[in-house]
Amino acid sequence: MQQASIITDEMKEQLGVEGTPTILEVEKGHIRMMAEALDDPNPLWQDEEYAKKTRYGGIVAPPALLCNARAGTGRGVQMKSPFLRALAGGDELQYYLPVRPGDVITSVSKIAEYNEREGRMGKMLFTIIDTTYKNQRGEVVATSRSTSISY
Amino acid sequence: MAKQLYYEDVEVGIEIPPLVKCPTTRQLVQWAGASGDYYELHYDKDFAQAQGFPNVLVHGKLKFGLLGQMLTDWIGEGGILRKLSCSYRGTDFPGEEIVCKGRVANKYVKDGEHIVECEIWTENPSGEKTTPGNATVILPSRAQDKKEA
Amino acid sequence: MKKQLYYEDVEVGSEVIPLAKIATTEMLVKWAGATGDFNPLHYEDAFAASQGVGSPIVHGALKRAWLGHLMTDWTGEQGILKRLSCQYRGMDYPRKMKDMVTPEEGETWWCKGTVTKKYVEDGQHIVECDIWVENGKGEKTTPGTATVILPSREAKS
Amino acid sequence: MAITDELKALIGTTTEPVIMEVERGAIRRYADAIDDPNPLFRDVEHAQSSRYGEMICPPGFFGWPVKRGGVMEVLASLTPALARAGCPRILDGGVDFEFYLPIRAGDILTSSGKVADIRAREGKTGTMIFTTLETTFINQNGDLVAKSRATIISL
Repeated sequence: MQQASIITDEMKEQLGVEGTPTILEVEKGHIRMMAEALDDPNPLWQDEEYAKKTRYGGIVAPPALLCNARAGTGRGVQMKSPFLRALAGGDELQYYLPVRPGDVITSVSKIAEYNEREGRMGKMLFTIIDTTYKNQRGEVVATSRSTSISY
Repeated sequence: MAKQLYYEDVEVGIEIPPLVKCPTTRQLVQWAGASGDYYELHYDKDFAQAQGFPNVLVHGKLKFGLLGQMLTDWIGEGGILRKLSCSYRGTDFPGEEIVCKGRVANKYVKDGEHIVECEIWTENPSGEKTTPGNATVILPSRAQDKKEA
Repeated sequence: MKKQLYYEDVEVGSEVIPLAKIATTEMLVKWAGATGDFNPLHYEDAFAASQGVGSPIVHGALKRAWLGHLMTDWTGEQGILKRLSCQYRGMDYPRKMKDMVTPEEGETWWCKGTVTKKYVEDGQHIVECDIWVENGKGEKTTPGTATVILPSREAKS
Repeated sequence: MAITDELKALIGTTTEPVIMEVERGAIRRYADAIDDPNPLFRDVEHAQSSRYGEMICPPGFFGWPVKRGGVMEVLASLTPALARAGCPRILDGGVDFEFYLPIRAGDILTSSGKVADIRAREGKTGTMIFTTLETTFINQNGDLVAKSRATIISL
């Protein structure tokens, strides 16, 4: 007998719908927290004097900053799943412009795809989320594709 | 800062200098604060055990960040990270070593950009690739530098 | 915003409007991130056990911050908190999380206070309070005092 | 009983000033952590239309997270001296804040710490040593915005 799909019509209706934009004001303190959490001593993330002399002309954010629960990747979209447990499946970030303190990054996510699979622990739902990150000048600084697995 | 890496310095097959990390529970709590990801799986042992894991897990995105560090260290300030992608295939636990590694898979010039594509991954103490992925970086070229000078 | 509290609204013995708080393991991790206090006593089971407190305990400073919340909510935007003081007398243990949003059943803490003194000095309408954090058993684990300046209806008219 | 000469010598020790930039995101993270929905601590528009003109810090928040230094630095020299005086366990006894001016997002605070006092007292369980650390916070205009006195109990 064919088992019913866990992807409901309601979930299908969400596909491609842009979620509520989330706004991240990029601040030096937050960049520092991120660098400390990574234990990444690169002076480009923290040392203004040093960073001024580089081609960036000042502190920039490490790549991980946008890969962040506060900056998008699924914020503002209604993720529906019949399961309670969730894990991150993967992330893909494309970077176009540096992100600097003082930037105001607006990110908009949408659910691009739902896939269901049979795993070791039973049925699993893969949700693919696409996000676009723009700065205060409307320039796209990055895009991302993230996979969330619920089971 | 390390000396600048140039397009001419890399060949297909060469290895990216590995980055060795050993996240502690403290680091996971720091990451939760920095990333805003407060999922209990990463700091509440009872919660993690109820989900069938022996201990709290290292955040996938923290491993993404560590791979990012390996790359930004390697390409230096003159390099640009264009793409970073990875899948969270295996679990890693605090107190265990995570080695970030990578290898050049392809290099080419396109639209005047000197592009290098890499395979990247994290390895656990058993040598399993828990976070395989790939990255694209743009490196400065010695030839271009000379022309501009 | 809540309505403004005035000097004339309070008497010695008046209650500060109580504020309920639920400490969870999640809240402790957020606090660590927000303050940069990463002492493992507040999130690492084995470390807390080795320090003789059994399991991770609520940060004293987090309870102090709750008392700050108690006072700023009560005095409203026109009130000014001049002094906040508290002592960490008893340990509190956070509730575990049942799932990603719901804490397990258990203790709720109450931040409370009473007015002990009111007077006018140098044209300022000053109110002093005893304040405390009370655990589920009604024990005051974090007693303290606060001094606020409130707007006055008379001064306004 | 009296405190040891080593401890007595530490009274008056000051710390290197620590600079703290107060950022909106840090205020929001703090307000989130204590679960305080007050819009003065979260909502720029609301705060700008209030009498403060900008987001302000909840009481006791001074632009954390700070880098190490300040009180941590004092503790590093105090802890071994307290242990040698026979009181190796350190407890946070409480704090007393005085607030003089509102602290707004964008402020740059300089904090300086000092060991104000060290006293010994006989308790039920033996000698307890009370150390008072005083910290002042001065903003970019040179105004004293707050003062804290923290008590550390060692036994």
